[in-house]
Amino acid sequence: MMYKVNHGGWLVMFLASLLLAPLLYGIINKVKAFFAGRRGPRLLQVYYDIIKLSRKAGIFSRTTSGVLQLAPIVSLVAVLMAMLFIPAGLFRSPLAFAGDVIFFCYLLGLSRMLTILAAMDTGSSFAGMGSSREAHFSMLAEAVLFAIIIFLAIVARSICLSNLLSALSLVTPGISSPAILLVAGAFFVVILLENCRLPFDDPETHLELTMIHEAMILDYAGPELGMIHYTASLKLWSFCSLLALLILPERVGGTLTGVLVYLTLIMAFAAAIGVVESIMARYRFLKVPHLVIGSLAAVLTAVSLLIFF
Amino acid sequence: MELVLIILLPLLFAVLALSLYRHGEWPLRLLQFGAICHLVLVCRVTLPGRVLAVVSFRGVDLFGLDEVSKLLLTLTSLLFACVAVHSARWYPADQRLGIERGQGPGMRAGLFVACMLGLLSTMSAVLLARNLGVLWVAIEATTLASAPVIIFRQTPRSLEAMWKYMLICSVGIGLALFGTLLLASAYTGPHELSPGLNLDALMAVRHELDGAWFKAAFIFILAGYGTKMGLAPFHTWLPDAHSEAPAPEPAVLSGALLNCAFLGILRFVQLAPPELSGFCRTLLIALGLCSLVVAAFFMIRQRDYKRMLAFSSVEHMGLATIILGLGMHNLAYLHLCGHSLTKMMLFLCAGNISMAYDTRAVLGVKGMFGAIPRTATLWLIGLLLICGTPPSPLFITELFLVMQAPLWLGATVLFLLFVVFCGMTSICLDMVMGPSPTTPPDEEAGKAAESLCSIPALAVVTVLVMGLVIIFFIESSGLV
Amino acid sequence: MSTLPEIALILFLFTNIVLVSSSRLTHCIQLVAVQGVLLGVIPLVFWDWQSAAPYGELVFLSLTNIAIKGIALPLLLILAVRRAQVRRELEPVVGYAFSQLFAILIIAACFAGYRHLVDDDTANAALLAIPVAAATMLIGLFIIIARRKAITQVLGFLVFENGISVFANGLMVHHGAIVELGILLDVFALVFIMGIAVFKISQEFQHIDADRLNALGDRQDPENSAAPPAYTWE
Amino acid sequence: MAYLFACLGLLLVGGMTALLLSSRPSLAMKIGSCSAIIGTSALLLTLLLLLRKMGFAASPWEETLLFTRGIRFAYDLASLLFLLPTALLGLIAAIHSIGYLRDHDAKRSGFYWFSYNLTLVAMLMVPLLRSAPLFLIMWELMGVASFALVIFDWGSADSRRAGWIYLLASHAGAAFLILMFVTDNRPLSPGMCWLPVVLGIIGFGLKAGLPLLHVWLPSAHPAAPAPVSAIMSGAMIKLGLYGILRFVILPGGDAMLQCGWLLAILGLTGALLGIILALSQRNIKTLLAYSSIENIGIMTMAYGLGVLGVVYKMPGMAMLGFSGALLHMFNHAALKGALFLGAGSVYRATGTLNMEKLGGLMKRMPWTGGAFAANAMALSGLPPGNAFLGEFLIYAAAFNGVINGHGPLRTLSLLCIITLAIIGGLAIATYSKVISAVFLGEPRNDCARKAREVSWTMCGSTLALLLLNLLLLGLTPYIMPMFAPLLTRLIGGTSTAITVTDIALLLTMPSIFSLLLIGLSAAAIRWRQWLGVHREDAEGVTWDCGFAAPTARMEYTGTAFAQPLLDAFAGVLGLRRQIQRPETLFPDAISADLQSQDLALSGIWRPLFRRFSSLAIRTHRMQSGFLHAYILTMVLALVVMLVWGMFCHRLDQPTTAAPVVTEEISK
Repeated sequence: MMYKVNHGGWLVMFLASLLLAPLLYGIINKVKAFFAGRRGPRLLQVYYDIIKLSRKAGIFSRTTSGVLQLAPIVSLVAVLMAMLFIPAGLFRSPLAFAGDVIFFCYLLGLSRMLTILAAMDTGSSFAGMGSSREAHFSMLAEAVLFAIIIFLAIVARSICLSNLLSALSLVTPGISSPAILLVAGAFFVVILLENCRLPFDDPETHLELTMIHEAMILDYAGPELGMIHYTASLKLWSFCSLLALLILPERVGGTLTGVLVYLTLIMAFAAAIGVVESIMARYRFLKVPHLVIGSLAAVLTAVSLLIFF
Repeated sequence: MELVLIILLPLLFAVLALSLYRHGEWPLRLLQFGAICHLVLVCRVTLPGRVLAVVSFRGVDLFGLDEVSKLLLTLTSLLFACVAVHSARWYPADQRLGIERGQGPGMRAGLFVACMLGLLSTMSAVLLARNLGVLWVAIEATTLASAPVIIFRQTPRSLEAMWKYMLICSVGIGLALFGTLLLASAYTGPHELSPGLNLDALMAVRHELDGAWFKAAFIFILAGYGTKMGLAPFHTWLPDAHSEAPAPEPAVLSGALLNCAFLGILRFVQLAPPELSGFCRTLLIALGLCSLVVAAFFMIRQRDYKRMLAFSSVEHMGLATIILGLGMHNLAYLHLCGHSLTKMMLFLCAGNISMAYDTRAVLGVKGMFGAIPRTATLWLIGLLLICGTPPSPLFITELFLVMQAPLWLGATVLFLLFVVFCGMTSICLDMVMGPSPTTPPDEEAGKAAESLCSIPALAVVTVLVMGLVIIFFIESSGLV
Repeated sequence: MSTLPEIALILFLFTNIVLVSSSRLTHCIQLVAVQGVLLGVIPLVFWDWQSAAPYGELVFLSLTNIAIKGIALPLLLILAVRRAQVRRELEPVVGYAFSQLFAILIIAACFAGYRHLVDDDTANAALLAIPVAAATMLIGLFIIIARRKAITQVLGFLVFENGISVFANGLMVHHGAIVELGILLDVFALVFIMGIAVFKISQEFQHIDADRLNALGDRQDPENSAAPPAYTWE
Repeated sequence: MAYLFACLGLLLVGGMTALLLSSRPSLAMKIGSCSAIIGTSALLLTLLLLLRKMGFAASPWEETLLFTRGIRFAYDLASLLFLLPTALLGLIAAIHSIGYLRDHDAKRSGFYWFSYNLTLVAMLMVPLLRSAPLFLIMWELMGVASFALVIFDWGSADSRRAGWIYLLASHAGAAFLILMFVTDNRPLSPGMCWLPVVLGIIGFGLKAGLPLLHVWLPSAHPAAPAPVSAIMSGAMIKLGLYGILRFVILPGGDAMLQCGWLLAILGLTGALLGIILALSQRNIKTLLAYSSIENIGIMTMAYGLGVLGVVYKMPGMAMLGFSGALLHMFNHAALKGALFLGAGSVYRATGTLNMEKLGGLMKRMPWTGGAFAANAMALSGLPPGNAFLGEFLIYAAAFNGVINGHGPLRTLSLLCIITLAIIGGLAIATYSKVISAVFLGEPRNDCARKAREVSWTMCGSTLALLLLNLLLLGLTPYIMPMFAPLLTRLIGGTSTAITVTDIALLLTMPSIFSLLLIGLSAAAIRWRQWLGVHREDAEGVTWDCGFAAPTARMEYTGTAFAQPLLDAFAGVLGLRRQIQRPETLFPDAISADLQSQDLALSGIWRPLFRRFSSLAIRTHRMQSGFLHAYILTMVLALVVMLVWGMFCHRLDQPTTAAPVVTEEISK
């Protein structure tokens, strides 16, 4: 039932994920370009951006107090710490403890709150608009996330992230597979919402009125902007890896095959996000709560399926 | 003989005050001197050791002391002493302001003092009476003594108040007389042994009293003395009389006179034969509840703060009757003491406020903290005490009332007390707080009102000390 | 039924009925005076002179009774009426005919109630006093309620008091001369002060209609209910 | 125990002398403040000593009774725990109010210190009294003393209404408690065993601020001076929960199932309602008051889970629930106290509490702003703050219910988890709204522009509380075992699978990681500053997408920030919009405003009171002024009594009637 305990393997995978995280954005942009019939930016474009930005000096607005400089750093540290608990590469994370899933979710909440505060500090109306929408949608996303955790907790009878994910896979006997599909689908919706992907928020738009996440980081420049992009990619990577671990059983052949399958699955999810973005247009802001509450309903049905059958 | 002296001394001073009609300040000094002499006499008489023989004349034993009358007598004379000292300083200030405001100087000092001292002597007669007939005569005399003071300033409203007071009280007390006579004829034993209204004799023979006659007598007594005490269906004179009378008079009326009427009913409850005690209980509780309901409903959005205090007296008399109905005599006496002192303080404060703001309407008085801070704090503290917040003994009596009463009665009493609390606090807070006063009291009247705060402050301190002492002895005392 | 006490009681009852129906004020006052005298006579009539009990006290009391209730009070009332320049005419709230009917009803009810309560049929005169007293009291109260003038209310109160004392005298319930004297003095003082009050009211109001004396009260008459409530809750 | 009374005595004496010297304000201020500070600090010391003696002792539940002249004082671990926040906040608020009072209404400091000390003494006595009459007396004395503080600035009309509603609520609460004590010591039919529980919950709920009973809280706290509302929010409403713990949960009885369910559901709705209404507020202190209601809701839910854990024989859940509630109580006391003191400093610096008029205070008041922001983030339950540890335990209790529970308990715990998640999200929105509207961005009004940092006593106290929160974050795993005797007593003392040490272990990891988080981010910030020095960062104007000069009016105000969420919960809030649409091409003034109202107050209580008073006015006609009518009513009443007395009443046998109590107990 438990993931293999291989701290060395886990450390390697953790460092690998730090390195490979920006690659996901490259894959997404490449897939979108392929659908649009153009060649699109290079796969490693995000790496070049981050390296270039980290060499520049920062420019800060006069209206801001210290919060604008402080927020990107602390949210980066928060996301990094959150990733410590993810059982990367099907290895049990050495730092796992009972209740670390709650800690994980609230760390993401911390990074979100800091970005909101920094956005409001700039005093520009676009940043205010973005942060108020972010607060509204993330509150709904949090509810769905916790519903999913309840589902996993009932199966795994524990609230440690490593045990939760290992107890379940698409083919585990005794649990009706539609329930797992529902949970996975709802989790995919949460990924799209949390990482500001298309149906909920359009990262590449130039119209500030429609942005959420981009509007919040309008005022950053230099190393801060680089850190924010890196934090965003880390968040995307950790959510995709969670989804992958959710689907994969705790043992996939040997350790090496397990790691390879895990990484390809994450890349596949990035491609899937790219496909979804090229097919769908952005939802109107009033429609977004309906979809999220729909996914909450889906998870609750999955839970009731689990409990009563 | 001292008992007779207690009654005659105030009368003597009253006559003296009448004769000094013309000489301005003398009557007021007489009033103070008489009150203090009365207090000294009473203290001498009610010393724990002394046992006094019953004064009787031609078969009718007139005056005597027992536990209840000792307590109520000390309370009444203490209260009257406070009011006397207060009105000695209140009267000249009121006269000066009355002339300034064109309302006339009010009743002459001599007559005012005579009536007050007459009231004192008649009240002590009531408390000392050992014969139901003498009790009735004394209570009737209190009405006579207190009626003229109501028309202190001959305004149309005070005349009307006095007329109603006179008529309703006299009709009520007439019913009480009929009840007393019914009781006298309820004795069916041999003629020569007939108790003839003497209390001790009646107590001895109360088992042979005829049931039907006693029930009729008790009902008439309840109606009669209930009128004088302000129980619900018979309370209609109380708000008018107390709101129109000048400041010291309702303080004495509410403080002491209602207790005397309560004593009338108490005498009859003590006489009740055992099989009728259930009957008496239900009647007492019914009337008490009725007056609580009336007080609660009339307290909401009351326009005149003196009427508010009058209805609060109705409410507390109702509570005392319920406590008596539940059989807890000691608690009822404690309730009366607490209520009298606090109500006296509140009426004196109301007098000061009406002197400062020259109006009795609640809406006319605003921002008292700014204009007359000391009276305002006393007014607020007095109100909280009268509504039964802890440091006051009234909280303890209400608490034990609810603890002893059946659940439904406890719940309704608490609800009604809450309604009263809402009404009173909303009125009081309206007066005490709020922006700068709408009709700013002229500086001079405000200062006069502030200077008269000493007696109410003393009363508040005594009530608080009484409450604290009771809290300390709550466990060991027999109350629980 | 022909013994002297019954006659006195019946006469007493009769004065009540006439009082209710009379329309002139002075006539009413004279009737109350007659009632006072009768009240004084009743104990003398009820006392069986044969027994050797000391009757000095009794005679003294009935004489003072007659003096106060028969003579002093009516004179005082007539003085008050003349000083208050009140019109002789009584405007009753309840019509004369109806008040007579009501008085008879009261008397009937009292006798029926008495018969129901006390079922011994010794028809001695003493027990007759109870229904007469009850009837007089109720008629007294009726006069207070049904008449407009303040003076008639004082009269009603006097009749009410007479009813009570006829009960005491009728049942020969003696509870000490001091007490009876006290009661008499109290009633006298009360009516005396009421007379002064009526005089003061007539000076102040130029009328003595009790029902127009209704300024005091709690009713929030609708037209000024627009006045803001005691606390501005909103 | 003797020290306890020495401190209380000192407080009382200090208060009295301050009142007597109120004619000389400066002297009264000195005496009052130092008596309060010395009294509370000495009290804090004695409490810590007592706790150390009683808390860690392995011995089970310990209770010492002390007889003083007919009054029975009894203290045990539960009362000591609930004394701590009062003493702590009393000390810090006293320091804060020195600065708060000095420059403004200093002339009435005598009255202030008297009622301040009296409130503290009453709050400290309540947990020590156990017998019904004395407890009730101290309970209402506490209400009255704090009422005197609520109407401290008696000038404004809304402080009058706030004072009135507050007084009514405390009086009604006492009435329900009297009924509770009455039904307690009276043999009840088995069907009615839930009555004392419900009465107790209503009575104590009125003081704690459970839903529908919270109506007085949002108006009373802003009206009171800031240090007082800090004590009221931090410690006084907790005494409501103490009452529930002491008089409803500890005695047990067979109505515990209903009690558990009632507490859980009330807590749930209270928390949700509280945070939604907090989001819609415009005044800082009202927002903080509603957030107190939310936190009280969370604690009541935790108590509910604990009780259900005991009833359904799940010691794990029970232990987690109760310890979560207690821990959350401590954290909330420290955090909410700091926030209210911060709001007080803002009020003294700018003169207004309306968030729409403030902004940009972080640059002008760095210390107060920094402390307020840190405390607010901690209170929203995010990791580096200590409130996260309390919520962590409550989550664990709920998850325990989901995993091990079955049937209705499982659905309830599921509902609890989802609600807690939503509340977490809303809390983030609320507190970011407060911080951004007050401290960040451009000052929207010249009173905010001219704000200066307040005196050291005021911002020092908020910083002290921030330090305490960090301390609590680190030391919680070591303090937890102190609750051991109380928790074992609550669980029913059975040999539990999960002991307090397990909970301490459960908490070590999150607290270590939180400290690690703080350390790492501090290091990162240091590195970024070092980096910035070498590359001389430049300054510019906020990116304005091309419009000429960005002004403060273009900023997102607090209401605008909360508008999407408020629309989502419009039903609960009873929103009223005033939108002034532009009619002409070049409109002179357009505005859009969003007003929310507390539906419990305006929807239920106010119509109820209005209808009752109109009914009362109708009965006023009875006192019509007609003498004839009065006498007629008297005669009718007499006749009714006679008919009942003579005809309907049957002579009851002497045995049934209670013996006539006529013997004279000498007074």
